[in-house]
Amino acid sequence: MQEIYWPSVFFLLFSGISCAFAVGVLLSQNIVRMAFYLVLSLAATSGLFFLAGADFVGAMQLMIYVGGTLVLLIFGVMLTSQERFIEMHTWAGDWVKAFLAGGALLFILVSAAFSVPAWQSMDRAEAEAVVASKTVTPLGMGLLGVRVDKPEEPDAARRDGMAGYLFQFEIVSVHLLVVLIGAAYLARAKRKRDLPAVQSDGSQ
Amino acid sequence: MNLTSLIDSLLSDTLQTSLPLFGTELALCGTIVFMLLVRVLKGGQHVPPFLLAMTGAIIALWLALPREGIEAWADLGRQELFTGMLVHDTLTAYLRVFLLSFVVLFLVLAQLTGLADRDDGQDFFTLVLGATLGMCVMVSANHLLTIFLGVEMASVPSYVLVGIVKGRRRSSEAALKYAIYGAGAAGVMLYGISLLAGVLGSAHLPTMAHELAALDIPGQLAAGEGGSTVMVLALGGLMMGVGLAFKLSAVPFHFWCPDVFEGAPAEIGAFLSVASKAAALALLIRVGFGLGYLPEDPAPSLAATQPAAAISMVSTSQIPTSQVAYQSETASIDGSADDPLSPVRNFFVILVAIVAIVSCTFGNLAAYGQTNIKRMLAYSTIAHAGFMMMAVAAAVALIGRDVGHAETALSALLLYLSIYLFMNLGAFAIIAFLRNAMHSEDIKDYAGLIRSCPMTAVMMTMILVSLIGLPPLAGFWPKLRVLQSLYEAGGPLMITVLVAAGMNTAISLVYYLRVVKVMCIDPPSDTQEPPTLGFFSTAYILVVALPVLLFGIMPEKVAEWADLATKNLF
Amino acid sequence: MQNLILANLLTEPIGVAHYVVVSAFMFTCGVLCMATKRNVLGVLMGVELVLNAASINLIAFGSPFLRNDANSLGLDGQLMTLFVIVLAAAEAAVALAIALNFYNNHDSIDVDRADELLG
Amino acid sequence: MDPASNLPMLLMGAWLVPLVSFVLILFFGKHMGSHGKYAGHLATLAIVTSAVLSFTAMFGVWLPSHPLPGAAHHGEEHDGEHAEEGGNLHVSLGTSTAGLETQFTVHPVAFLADDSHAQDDSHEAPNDHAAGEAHGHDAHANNGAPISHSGEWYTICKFGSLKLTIGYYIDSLTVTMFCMVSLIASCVHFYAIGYMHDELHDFTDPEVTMRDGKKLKRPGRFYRFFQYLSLFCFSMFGIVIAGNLAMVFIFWELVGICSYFLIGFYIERKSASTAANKAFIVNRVGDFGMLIGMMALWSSLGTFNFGDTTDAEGKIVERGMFSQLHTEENGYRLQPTESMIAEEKRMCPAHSDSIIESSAESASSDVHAPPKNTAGQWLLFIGGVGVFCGCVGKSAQFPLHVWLPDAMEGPTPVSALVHSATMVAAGVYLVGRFFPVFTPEALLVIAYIGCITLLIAATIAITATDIKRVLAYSTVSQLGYMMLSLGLGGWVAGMFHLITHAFFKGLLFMCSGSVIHGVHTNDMTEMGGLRKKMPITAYTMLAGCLAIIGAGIPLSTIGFSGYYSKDAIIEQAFSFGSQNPGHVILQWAPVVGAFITAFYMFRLWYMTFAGEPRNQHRYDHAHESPKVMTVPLVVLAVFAIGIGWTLPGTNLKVTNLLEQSRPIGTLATSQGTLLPDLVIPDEHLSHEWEIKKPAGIAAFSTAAMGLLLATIIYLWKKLNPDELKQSFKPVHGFLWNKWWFDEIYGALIIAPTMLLARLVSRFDLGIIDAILHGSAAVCKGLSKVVYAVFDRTVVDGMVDGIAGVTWDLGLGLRKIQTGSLRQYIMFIVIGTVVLFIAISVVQNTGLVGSLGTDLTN
Repeated sequence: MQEIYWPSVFFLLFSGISCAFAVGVLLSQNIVRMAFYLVLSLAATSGLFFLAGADFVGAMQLMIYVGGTLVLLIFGVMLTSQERFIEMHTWAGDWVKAFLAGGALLFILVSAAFSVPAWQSMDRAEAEAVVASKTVTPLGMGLLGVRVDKPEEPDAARRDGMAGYLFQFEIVSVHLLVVLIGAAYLARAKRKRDLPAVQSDGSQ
Repeated sequence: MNLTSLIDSLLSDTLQTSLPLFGTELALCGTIVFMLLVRVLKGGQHVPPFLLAMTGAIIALWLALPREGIEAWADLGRQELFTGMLVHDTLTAYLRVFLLSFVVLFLVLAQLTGLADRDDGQDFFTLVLGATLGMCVMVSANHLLTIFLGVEMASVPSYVLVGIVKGRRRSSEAALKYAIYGAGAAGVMLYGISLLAGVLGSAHLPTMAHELAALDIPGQLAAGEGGSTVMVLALGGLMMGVGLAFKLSAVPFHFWCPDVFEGAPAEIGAFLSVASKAAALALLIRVGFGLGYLPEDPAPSLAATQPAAAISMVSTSQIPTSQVAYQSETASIDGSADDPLSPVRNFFVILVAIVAIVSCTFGNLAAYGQTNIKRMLAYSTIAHAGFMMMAVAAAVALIGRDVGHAETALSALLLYLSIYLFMNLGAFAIIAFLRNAMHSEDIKDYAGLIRSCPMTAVMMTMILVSLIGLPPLAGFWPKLRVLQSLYEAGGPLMITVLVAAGMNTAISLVYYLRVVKVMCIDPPSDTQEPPTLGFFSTAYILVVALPVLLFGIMPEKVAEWADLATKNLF
Repeated sequence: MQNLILANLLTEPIGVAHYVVVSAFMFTCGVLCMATKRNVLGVLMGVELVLNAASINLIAFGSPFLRNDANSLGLDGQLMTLFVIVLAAAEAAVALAIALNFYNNHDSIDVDRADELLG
Repeated sequence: MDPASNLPMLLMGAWLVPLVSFVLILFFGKHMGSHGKYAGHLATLAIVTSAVLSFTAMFGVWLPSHPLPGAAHHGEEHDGEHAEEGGNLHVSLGTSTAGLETQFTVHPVAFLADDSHAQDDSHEAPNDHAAGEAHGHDAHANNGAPISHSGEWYTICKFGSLKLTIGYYIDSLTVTMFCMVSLIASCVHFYAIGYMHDELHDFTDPEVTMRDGKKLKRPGRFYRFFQYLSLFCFSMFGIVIAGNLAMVFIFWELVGICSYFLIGFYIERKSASTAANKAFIVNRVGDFGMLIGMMALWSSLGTFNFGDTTDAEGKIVERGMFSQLHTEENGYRLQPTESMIAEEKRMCPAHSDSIIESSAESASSDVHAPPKNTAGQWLLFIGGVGVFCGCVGKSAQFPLHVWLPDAMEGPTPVSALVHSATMVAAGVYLVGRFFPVFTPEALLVIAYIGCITLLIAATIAITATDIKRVLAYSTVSQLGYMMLSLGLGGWVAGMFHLITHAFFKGLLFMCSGSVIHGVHTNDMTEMGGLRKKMPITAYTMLAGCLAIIGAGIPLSTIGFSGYYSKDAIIEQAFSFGSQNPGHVILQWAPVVGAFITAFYMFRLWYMTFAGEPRNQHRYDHAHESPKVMTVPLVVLAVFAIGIGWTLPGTNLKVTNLLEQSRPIGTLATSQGTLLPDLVIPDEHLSHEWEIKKPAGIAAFSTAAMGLLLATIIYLWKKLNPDELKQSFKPVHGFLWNKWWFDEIYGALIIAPTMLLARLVSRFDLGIIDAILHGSAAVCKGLSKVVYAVFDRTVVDGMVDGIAGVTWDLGLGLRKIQTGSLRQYIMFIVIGTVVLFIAISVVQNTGLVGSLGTDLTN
């Protein structure tokens, strides 16, 4: 018996938690519980990110996803949390159809996961030799458009393809602006006068 | 290469290459921000938002127009912007002009129908411009993340636009369906993108094409091994295709389309059916050619000096056929016989061709029994998207052996899009004006329209006949050219597509003509007041619909632009 | 050649494939969530799971701890994940606003009530 | 001990003892105690004697004189055993290993099997096998004849060259089958003594109402039941020991007759007599095909014998079917004989010279050249498929599976026997025995029939509520598995499944009998919670269920018996699928089947034993069965769990035993002649880790999912089955009515026959008059018709019709757009999956390649 390789154990732990709570989200009928499970699942996912050496992204995951997106969702839950919406029963036939389709999908995806040779595990010695490097600086530079890992790339064709993310970084801010204006517009309480066509339709 | 040189190259790339070619998008961004600022400023409420948005759109359009005349497109070449995130070539340039012309017309329509009143105008125009920005990103995407970003940027504001009439039940239902379906499709697409990037180790399309070529898929397939990696690639490509198919509303990912079109205001229907479709098709082209074609090293100087092979009927080119033959011969010689990317192309072509056939047929058949005109047009949109996808399939099938013919196929597609713009915008504009006048969108309420608004009825008839694709109206030419490209592509699959396309033209006759019959033959109902349209409305309809007739009689101009836009694309 | 997978997982490093399995599982859960939940917010949670699954993939493909071959996605993976997180947040915000709008109009957040548009 | 003389004696004893018992009971049955009470004991004694003799033959003669091959790979981890096997190989092989390796690499068919395999570890599969061969180290990778003892006891008649004899052909398969049949039959006999005790006095049949409204009362028929059972066992043994095809056919019919008697045991019940008739008639349909096949083979081979006939000095005087078709010169490959080619020569003489030449060439020097004589291949194909037709009938394969579920009308011990050890096993056994004669194309037919059967029957079992009917369809489905496996070249896997299935299915039936005995109903909807009332039945049945779903630890060697055999089948399917991408459905059908099997078996168990009682009255009166019934259950449960295991300390296990009798010339990968793309892979290739791993995982995960789904629905009650029934109403109706098979046969065969009969009778009556009157009317009508029909209907109708069809189609398509958002989302998933599967199929079948040339030419 070989010595236990701790990162793998942690992987099992985190992936187990995130998968288990993902199933929890899926199977639970209670919206409040679902939100809670989702928080735990996403948080465990950030653990997976840390394990893969993506510490900054892991932190972002915790902050934006778990902190931000979920607060938003929970906010929504609270806004609509009347007794009758807490639990909604899904018709059994839908479950079965969903599980059949989902099972097929899962099967295809899992077999895909195992079918690329490059995706198999490294040797233990090889894996232990990998040195953790700081990711924040390269990430920050990458967002500014400078890929500091670019000179290290031996393959010239690949080096050309290493793009900086300045464009996305800038354009996404405009996108967020537009999206927030849109969301604010919809969420604004004031009801608008309807278009003429609406009157015929509004009677329904 | 050290850090300093990296930064230097970034600066020069950004300031000297990227930003000048990125003017249109910058203008859009600027307008969005400026509109927000104006609203915040004191007294800004009194500035009509329409003016701001219109000004911004016109500036953007002006920036998109070729400065040195349209012929300059021929030497535009291909340039990567922002270190490879975007690509700028004639396709980008053409589609930008296309999108922004549409947006200008669309803004006028929205103002005329009163969809954007003074209070909500700010939000509405911001959303429209934001979605347009996303579409501009889509047409020039060169990186998987840009693709996803573009799709999101175009979709998310559209979700809100669909539900722009807040108090309406159907509108909110449509928005919900669109948003959820879109989110699901985007999720699947992102997963596919992650798989592709994971297998190929890059997200930059040309690099991915290099990696694909290095994988030697034909060899692997021939040896019967390594098929598993290929299958993962196929899976990734397929899942990414789901996102594209959602944007294109291709069957079987079209479900949102009829519901959304019916629930949303007609103006938004025009926006989704024209601009969104065009951007999605451009993205499809980007993906298909980005991954399925690896341009030979700087060789194409010979081809660059020669006029592209073009189709005699619509094009202005006078090159003798022998020259075409010569060109195709050279192309087939240097377009190496066992191209490592041919399996990628085959996969793409088969997938697109099948989906195109199904979409086209399904759309046309399902349109039969519709009672709501917007819903009927939604199915018509699905069918037309299928037809346009056929052109993409033909182009990708052709690229392997003959660049010139592939460019012709693409030019057919661009022509289709341009003419489709006028047809669909016109149709939806008429629907919107009639809705304001008679408060109904049911086909049966259009009875007797020929008597109450003869001009509108005639224009609508013209548009519908053009949508069928009957000569001498404009809709005929692009269909003809698509069929021609399919024929040139040859092979059993393409011929099947050709037959399906031809049959669909016949099928579609019925439901379009039914509307015409209701308008022109059926007696008006007693309960319905005869509608009257204002001067501006009628004028707008005329402006939008007359090109359908004009381009039908004289298709050369648009066809020429489309040819120019695709010339030397590769 | 090992036949006891569990023992391997404890003593051998995990690879990209394991991450992909986790993400595939989460993806399926998310999609099924979207397809079965009647509560709009539940559907949105499904969307979050799906996007999260893709993030896991991207991180795994770029991680030096899981693969060190030339084909690694490298920093691109992390950078893309960052944008995915941001875009997911934006999408969630809009979808939530639309859901609230739906709620205002229908007095319900049951997606099965969204059945007026059909045919 | 001399196996050549002892084995036939012992097995003949085992075979004839039931006959003696039958004759005794036939004549003296009535007088053996009241209502023939001791007849049961006599029959049981007889069958136990058979069992003792069989086991003596196995452990006393066969195993000591024919050492087993080194542990084969079934269910074993490949790597760990490898070195040991290698060593084993070098020791036990007299010839040089190097020679074998070169032979292996040059052999064309083996080369075709797996390139890398041949080069990298060339001393794996075939040589392991070679090690197992006790004699006949042939010059090729293909195996020679297995150890067998054949001979003739008695010649019934002789018409010219047509000789009908009572002979024997004994190999390890025969001995194993003897042990299996006798053991299960013994258990069934014991059990039947308890189960049939109602028949020991005057019996009131609750299901038969006389004309006067009273229930039928008749004397008990205890002795007669055992009389039939004995005959049944005798016939079954006869099939197994038979040394030639004609003898098989005789006992084949005898089994059919016995089943007729046994199924129709309650002959007064209409359903029982109908079922018996149905079984008999359907079997005749299959037997007709079998006769054709037999004739085709006999006319070209001139013999019915399986094995070679030798004279006193051991010289071959007449060659049997197997060695004629697999000659040593051909490297034991299947090839049509000269006589078959001669047939072709007679048909088209111009064509045949070259054929003779080429075949002579291929026989002498060039083994690489594929045989070109297609007529011979066709003859073989027809012969094989014909014989298989008989097996289709007997083993209840699609489309002749309709009789088996109705055969439930017989008493439960009969069902147990019919469904596990005898009748249905006979068909599979014959396919296995006759395996060397099937061409790859015939095997493909077998595989597809098995595949269809497996899926159809499994789906029907999902909705059945009669406990025995569920098991009956399960049997049909499992037989499909066996046929599929055999058709894919998995000979050992298929026969192994036959053995394991016999044990656990016998167990399951007897358990269901015990339940029925306890609660007096077949209807599962009236059961529930019986676990507390009848624990032994419940837990033995649980063992049976776990065995049938193939419960085990994936990729290990620990599991219930079904785990080994089902996994072996799925591995073979994967191995086949990897080489024949065009037949990918054959690869996945057993996996899907595993899912459904797990679901319906545990549905059955949960509905019967778990949860709350659904019918309190029945529950209160339920009781555990007497010891005479439960002890056989326990015995069978032990076997159901452990029959797949290796006997500790030895390499004795069923697969090794079966490997010993692997049919001649079936080891190496073979390739179709009529369908050149068809490759039947070598069975040993399926134990490669690359195939074993995905197959094992797929088998386990699908079975686990099925189990889970059943648990969710029927144990945890998270999903309401009634809601499901409602949502899937059309599907449920379809399955509930058994795919409308009976109705289809009614409409397609029975109704036309009746109609024809009626027409014929009418023809007699007034045909002449009708002709006269008719022609006048026709003349008058013609003018009208031309106008009305042609102008109105044809011309207008064509136009309207086409438009109408498109219109209707359009309206129909609208229905897809249901407006349900969740369904739209579901379509994303389904669309993705379906498109992916479509693309994979296209890619695998090489369609992409062909299109590619078209696209880029």
